[in-house]
Amino acid sequence: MRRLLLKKARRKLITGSVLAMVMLTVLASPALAQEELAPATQFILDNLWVFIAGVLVFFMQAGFALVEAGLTRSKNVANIMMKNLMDMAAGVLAFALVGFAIGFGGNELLGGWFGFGWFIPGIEDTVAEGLLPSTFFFFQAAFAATAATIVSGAMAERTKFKSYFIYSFFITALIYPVVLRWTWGGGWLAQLEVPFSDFAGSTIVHATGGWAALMGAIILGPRLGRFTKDGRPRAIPGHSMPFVVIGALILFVGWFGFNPGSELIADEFVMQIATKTLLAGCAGAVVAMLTNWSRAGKPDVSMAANGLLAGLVAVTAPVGAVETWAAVVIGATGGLIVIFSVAFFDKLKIDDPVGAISVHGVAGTFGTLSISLFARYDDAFLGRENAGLFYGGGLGQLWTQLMFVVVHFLFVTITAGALFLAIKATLGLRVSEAEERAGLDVEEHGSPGYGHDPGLPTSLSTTVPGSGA
Amino acid sequence: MRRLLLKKARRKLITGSVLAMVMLTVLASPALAQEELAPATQFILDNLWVFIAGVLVFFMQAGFALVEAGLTRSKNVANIMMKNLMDMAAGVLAFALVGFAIGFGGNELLGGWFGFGWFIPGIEDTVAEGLLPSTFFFFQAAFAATAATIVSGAMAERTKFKSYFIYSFFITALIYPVVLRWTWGGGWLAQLEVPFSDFAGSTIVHATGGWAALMGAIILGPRLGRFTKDGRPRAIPGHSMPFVVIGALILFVGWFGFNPGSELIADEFVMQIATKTLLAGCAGAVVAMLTNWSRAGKPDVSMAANGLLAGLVAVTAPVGAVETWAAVVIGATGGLIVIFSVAFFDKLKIDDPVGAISVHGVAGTFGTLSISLFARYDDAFLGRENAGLFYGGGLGQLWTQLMFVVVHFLFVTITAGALFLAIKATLGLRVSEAEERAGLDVEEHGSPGYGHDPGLPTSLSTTVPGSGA
Amino acid sequence: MRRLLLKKARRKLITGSVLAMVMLTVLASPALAQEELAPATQFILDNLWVFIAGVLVFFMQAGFALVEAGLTRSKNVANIMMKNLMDMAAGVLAFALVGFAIGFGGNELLGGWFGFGWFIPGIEDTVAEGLLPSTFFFFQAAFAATAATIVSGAMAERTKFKSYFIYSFFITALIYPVVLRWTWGGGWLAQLEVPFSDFAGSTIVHATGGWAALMGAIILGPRLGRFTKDGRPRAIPGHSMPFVVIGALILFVGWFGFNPGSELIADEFVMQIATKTLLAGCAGAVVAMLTNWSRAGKPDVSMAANGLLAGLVAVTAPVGAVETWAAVVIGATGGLIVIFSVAFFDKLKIDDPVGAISVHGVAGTFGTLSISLFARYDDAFLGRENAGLFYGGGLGQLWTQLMFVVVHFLFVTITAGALFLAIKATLGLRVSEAEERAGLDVEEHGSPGYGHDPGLPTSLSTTVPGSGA
Amino acid sequence: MKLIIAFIKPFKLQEVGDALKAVGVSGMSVSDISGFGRQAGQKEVYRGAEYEVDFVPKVRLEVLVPDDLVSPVVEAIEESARTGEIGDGKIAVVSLDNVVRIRTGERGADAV
Amino acid sequence: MKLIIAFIKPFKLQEVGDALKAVGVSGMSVSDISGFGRQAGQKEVYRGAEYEVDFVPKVRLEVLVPDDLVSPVVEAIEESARTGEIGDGKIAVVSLDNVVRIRTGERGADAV
Amino acid sequence: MKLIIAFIKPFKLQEVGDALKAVGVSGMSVSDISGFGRQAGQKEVYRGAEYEVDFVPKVRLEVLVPDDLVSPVVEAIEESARTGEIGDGKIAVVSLDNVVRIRTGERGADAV
Ligand SMILES: Nc1ncnc2c1ncn2[C@@H]1O[C@H](COP(=O)(O)OP(=O)(O)O)[C@@H](O)[C@H]1O
Ligand SMILES: Nc1ncnc2c1ncn2[C@@H]1O[C@H](COP(=O)(O)OP(=O)(O)O)[C@@H](O)[C@H]1O
Ligand SMILES: Nc1ncnc2c1ncn2[C@@H]1O[C@H](COP(=O)(O)OP(=O)(O)O)[C@@H](O)[C@H]1O
Repeated sequence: MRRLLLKKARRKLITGSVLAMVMLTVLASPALAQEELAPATQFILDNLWVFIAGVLVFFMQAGFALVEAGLTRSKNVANIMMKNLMDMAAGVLAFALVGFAIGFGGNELLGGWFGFGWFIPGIEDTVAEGLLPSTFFFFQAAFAATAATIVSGAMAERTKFKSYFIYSFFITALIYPVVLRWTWGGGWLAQLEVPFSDFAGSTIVHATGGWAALMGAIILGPRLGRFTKDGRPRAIPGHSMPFVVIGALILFVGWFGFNPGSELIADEFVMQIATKTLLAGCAGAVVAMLTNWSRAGKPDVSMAANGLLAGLVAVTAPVGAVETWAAVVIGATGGLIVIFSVAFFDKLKIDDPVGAISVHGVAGTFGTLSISLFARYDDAFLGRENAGLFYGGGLGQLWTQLMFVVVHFLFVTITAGALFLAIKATLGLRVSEAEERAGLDVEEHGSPGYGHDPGLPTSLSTTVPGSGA
Repeated sequence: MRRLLLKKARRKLITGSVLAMVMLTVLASPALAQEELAPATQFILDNLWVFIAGVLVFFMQAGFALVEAGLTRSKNVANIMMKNLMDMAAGVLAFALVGFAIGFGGNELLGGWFGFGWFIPGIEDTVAEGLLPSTFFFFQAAFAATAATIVSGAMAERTKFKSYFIYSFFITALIYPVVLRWTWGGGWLAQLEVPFSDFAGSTIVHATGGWAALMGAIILGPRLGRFTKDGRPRAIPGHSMPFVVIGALILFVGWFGFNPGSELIADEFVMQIATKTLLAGCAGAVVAMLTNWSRAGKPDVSMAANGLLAGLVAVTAPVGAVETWAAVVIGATGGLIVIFSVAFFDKLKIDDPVGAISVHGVAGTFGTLSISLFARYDDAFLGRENAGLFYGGGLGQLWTQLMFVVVHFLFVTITAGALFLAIKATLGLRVSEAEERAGLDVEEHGSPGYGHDPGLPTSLSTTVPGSGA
Repeated sequence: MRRLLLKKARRKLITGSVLAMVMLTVLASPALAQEELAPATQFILDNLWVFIAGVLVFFMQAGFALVEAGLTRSKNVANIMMKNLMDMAAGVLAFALVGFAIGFGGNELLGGWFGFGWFIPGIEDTVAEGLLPSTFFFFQAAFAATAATIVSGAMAERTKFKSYFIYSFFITALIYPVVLRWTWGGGWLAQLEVPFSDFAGSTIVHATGGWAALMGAIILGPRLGRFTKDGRPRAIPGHSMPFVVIGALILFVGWFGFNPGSELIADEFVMQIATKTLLAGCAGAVVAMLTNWSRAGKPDVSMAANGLLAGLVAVTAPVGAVETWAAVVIGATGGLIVIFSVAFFDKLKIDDPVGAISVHGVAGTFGTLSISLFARYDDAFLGRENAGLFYGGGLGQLWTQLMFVVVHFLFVTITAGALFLAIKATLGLRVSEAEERAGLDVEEHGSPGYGHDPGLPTSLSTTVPGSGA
Repeated sequence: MKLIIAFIKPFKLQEVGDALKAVGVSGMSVSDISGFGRQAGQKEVYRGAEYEVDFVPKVRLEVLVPDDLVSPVVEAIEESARTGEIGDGKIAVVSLDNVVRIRTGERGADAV
Repeated sequence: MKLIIAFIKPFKLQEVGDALKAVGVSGMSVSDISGFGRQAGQKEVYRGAEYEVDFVPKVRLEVLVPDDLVSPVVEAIEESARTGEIGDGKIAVVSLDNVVRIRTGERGADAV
Repeated sequence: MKLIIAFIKPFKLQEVGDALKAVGVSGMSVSDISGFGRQAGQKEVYRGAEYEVDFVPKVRLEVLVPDDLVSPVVEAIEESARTGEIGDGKIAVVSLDNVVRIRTGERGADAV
């Protein structure tokens, strides 16, 4: 909201100056009569940058797919890959069809608490103040796909593909868009006396995925054998740590579109946001590794990767408002939190194979709250400098941020919970025991994710790593 | 051709205005005497954007390698990786040596139907109207490498490495460049009364690879055991669905360089092209998955990935000319086509392990034709608005597009076919039965793609997924 | 140094022109009173480009991880992944804490031979001539992480994680930064009568990693079984060629940030640097493959990948100064060198599982020297045109480059050697024989990199590639 | 001394293991095999084409037992491995000339 | 009742399987092994260095047969698995005390 | 003719192989198995949770020998495979009715 106003303002300056330039250049060369037709380079640069950032965010889909595949068993590897592929494909279409219009479209319902629209408003426009509809949709679609795909990890190895496919349509068509309208869409949370702040979506994107994942994991129940009869957690190691680490590194790279791109223009703050994102992620990885090391006696690879991601998620909201040193602190705290959060959900017997709830839900919520402590700059949401408690900003921002995360938690858990229960009551949400034991690849998709020549015993039909010729 | 003119035009405005600006700024500060040395920011932005797009297209090499490796057997995994690596390396050198000059160089032969030149013309220039030679070469080289690498998948698991290596040199040195000269090079297809349109290369790039792949697959014949004695197709499942899906996602990301980069300048259309590309790909994936699901009873992972790619290939030609809704329709149709096309080539006993012929040849040709129905905007090839049948553009464009794809099909199948037959007659094209059975990794490259400690039995020499310590 | 001066110069022009433009535009529209607040688009473009280049360089971390994992055994796959992840995370923090300030900070010690500072100087600034501190730090941090991560490959499969973790902190905190201060930091090597040239860091980055890797490999000694009792080398094949090739392709893509980004502004040379980088890499791959083919009888996949990287490393220093044809020659020579270098270190019984010493140390040093032969343009380090021997530049540059690489070799081997010996004397550097035999994944990190269900025998607990349901 | 070899359904392994412990046999050696028999391999579908997998994954058990434990062990395996459906597998009993425990050099019954 | 164990070349498996069917044996259990013997492992080359693979991949067959089928089965395997080149492998025949079909509890010949 | 089956620790394989050569046996067939026995599986930790691996990876040897070589071979394996620590494994000796070398059709002792 403010952000849009702000952009409008800057635009006017730019376009103004262009006009001025033209006036003068006209004199200089008659050939320039229609110079005003050529859009200002800064306008193109803004749009191009946000688009490139969107591409980086879409690349995160590969990162999620790898992390989730690596942390689950090989008999379900094709299924988890398929879920990541299709929740993006279906999610983007759903978001284009109605989601985007609900989130950012004009026609308001229930006094701005809800909206409605059809397809992407103004998608054919080639002139705009600020971002083109196509640029803005592209970037937002990438975010929507991210929110949707977070859930697949927590529900891995036991969810019916058909049911998951339907879920992913609804979350991007309805649930996530309503969150958008309330926030980045300029809705009530943006219109508060002390407006909310969530620069790049710790809560709006990540916690939406994280809390939906929480409901999914609860309603599904744990995987067979995940907890012993006497209730002790029993590890089910993931089948590929290289997938986990490469996936995490891809997500890390994608985050340099996710956060800096959320500046929504190409200006001098983009690079600072990137640096804060970088340092927060690295701090998260180091702290998570050391914490887990001291607790479990050995440095766990997948927890270090979770720590990197938790640091990145935590800094996603405050990155525009805090100083660089604070970003390090926030990222480190994210890395610390994720270790205890994973242990906590284990205790509750909520089976989240990849740690999605802890990384995206818990660390994301923490990051959103951290603004009320560390905010120093105006990130164009806060509307003021020094809003953080540590900078004398008082408690006002803390109340707003608290209300924001609580309302968001309730809205997402209730709607996503209802959605999963509805699917469970109709199509069913979980595969049969036999299917879960055999693996979802063969049962749900027809053939194993690591295929073999059907005419021969396994070992003869493929060169498994190490079996030679 | 037109595109070049167009760019020239825009350039003049820019440079003009810069000069004007300089004139004035000179007064303002004597230090600015040689301001005209500093090139216009828009000029840099245009070049930088096209270069970055080229980087994204080069990244597609990793995507192709993964998709092809995933859809073939592990005993040939190192071989398919090597082919993907070397067809790029050799292809780029071949394209630099003669290909680029043939496609875009000045000296014409046979009245513009052919051209010739040596190395990259003007590669050392640092001043240009529009794109620098280095920028344009970089981008075009990425496209040439794409056309070349498409073929390796269809010829996988049975082609001699040496023979493939030689093929890849010739297609990028001669065959593809001639197609370029006729089209983007401004040749006869661009000079027709009703000129052809192929914005980013559904036919020029993808179908060139696709049809060469068709000839390769036919001349090689199917893999041992691919068809039973009584001629029924027998599936040879690929060894890694995660490779397939991650590869497809990488290609998807690369396409945001492939299509929007083909605008060849940084302007307000880039982002619209990206959005149409996005929606077409997603529609292709969803439709392919649903079609295959309804036909085979289960949603196949690799067919969904093929659908994503088919949607992207289909929209590559029309993306500059059609409206957003039409891009969705075209992408969806691409996804539909690929399912039936794969089944069709199975029936013909043409063994294409990865579906390259269907994805790049068939869907690419469809996409090129779709322009004659859906074209609404001038994509700088059409030279007019509303060229599409549905917009009252008449049949003119349909005839041109038909002639274009037919001539292209004949040229590529004949030249590529001749090339493969020549190699077959001299070096031989296919490995021995024994080698095919043992796998190409050990026989062609000396050691298995999934290596093991030679002193120990397999199982003891490596921790295969799951074998613990 | 010169580079900075140069940039300053260009900047003045730009900012000057902006001011001028403002003066005029003010008259044209009162709304533009604070137009000077809006930074010049070129300034943003420079920073944005260098930041994007930095993102590409960070992506190289995934490439290194894959190449190193692929060339080692699966029982150590989680360990090598973890090392790559953590040397980046710890390295970036160490570089932020002191490294960057040592390399580029103001306060000099020992007459400029050393410097010191705390955290990132000026990181909160949003106005700058040339690059913002945040932009410059982000880009430099990506380079520091690269230098650090090169070492993990050569020390793979036998190094204690804790010891490696500590090493990676010190190299990015102290060793690499001192090299920076002497060179890009404007230190004594930049102030020589005939100043050094290393455009993008063949020596500064790659050889630093390569020579540190050399000391690590020597001090560790070879892996168990790498050499027979009678001293003949015994191959220990890597467990995944697909990892190797995909990793190499990711590095290849990242190099288009590494070299062109080192221009440190967005200008017309960026695209030429990219083209030279492309051709050098491709030439390296082709020549390495053919050389190895003729020597060993078969084209080795991992040597072809090494060749690609050697070509890229070799051209990294001269890319700004040489003509395009020379880049091809230099890349090809790099590919040739790597084959013989790998054989050479085998003879010396220095066990480098991935060829890091040859690719980064040897090819990097060659590339740095090649400048003195082929330099034609002023790359802003040379300070003159035609500095190369072949262009009549005389021997001056050769002496400087020789001194540069010799001093660098001595400094890195001595300091890195001391560091490794200190760690060896205290914590120990190498794991126990039993641990090395069992694999580092379980012993160092607690569970296998390719996990399995603990309750069942391997084969039943996971679908290994090919084992079906 | 006998060697009892059994081919069973993989997911029955844990039950069989428990049953063996119950009759006092703590040790066994397990490997996985591809079984061919009356039970047909399952139909799979890949890229739209159906195909038959000729073999069925099974687990192979080897249990060294003293003579007196043969029938209890055979019965224990029989009961714990039975599902009643085709594909349950086979048990074979082989006589041994001797058994050695490598660690101690014990021979015969003590070796198990 | 006998247990026939054979070590053969992997690519011969299908032929052997057909040959067994031909003599009326429908079932078998197959696993893959590493064979050491007269046949030398192949030379491979990696990163420019040649090396010898000590073992040769082989397939291990186990076939449970009633006594009367022993010689036909042995001959069937012999003929179908023979290439005449070194490395064709071995066949061993073991006497069994008993065989059980788990599903039905059948004993002896009926169990196969 | 006897078949000697041994379950040993994987890293002892090479030593055992050398010991066998020393007593004149050139051939063997090796597979890897999961061993259950007195030796407990190791503790591993994943994502902060400890867990026990029930089995221990072992190697299974099969050696076909003429009767006169039985005791030398058994002793050779015993000595070369022994570490003295729990988990060293077992050796079993099985009588064979017959052995065939597929390549030549040789029977009995000549076949080995
Ligand atoms: N003649 C045989 N020799 C060796 N193993 C056999 C034999 N027959 C069956 N088996 C093993 O027993 C398993 C089950 O046999 P099958 O005939 O499918 O069912 P059932 O034992 O219930 O009749 C097979 O998969 C195979 O592993
Ligand atoms: N003494 C033995 N004990 C067990 N298996 C053996 C023995 N000798 C050979 N084999 C098995 O038979 C296979 C072929 O034996 P080999 O000596 O190479 O050829 P051939 O049987 O034609 O003489 C070996 O790879 C191994 O699996
Ligand atoms: N009763 C048995 N039947 C079959 N194999 C056994 C038996 N007991 C032990 N083994 C094998 O021998 C290995 C070592 O046995 P274990 O009891 O652990 O040590 P030890 O043999 O030193 O007493 C086991 O891992 C298993 O493979």
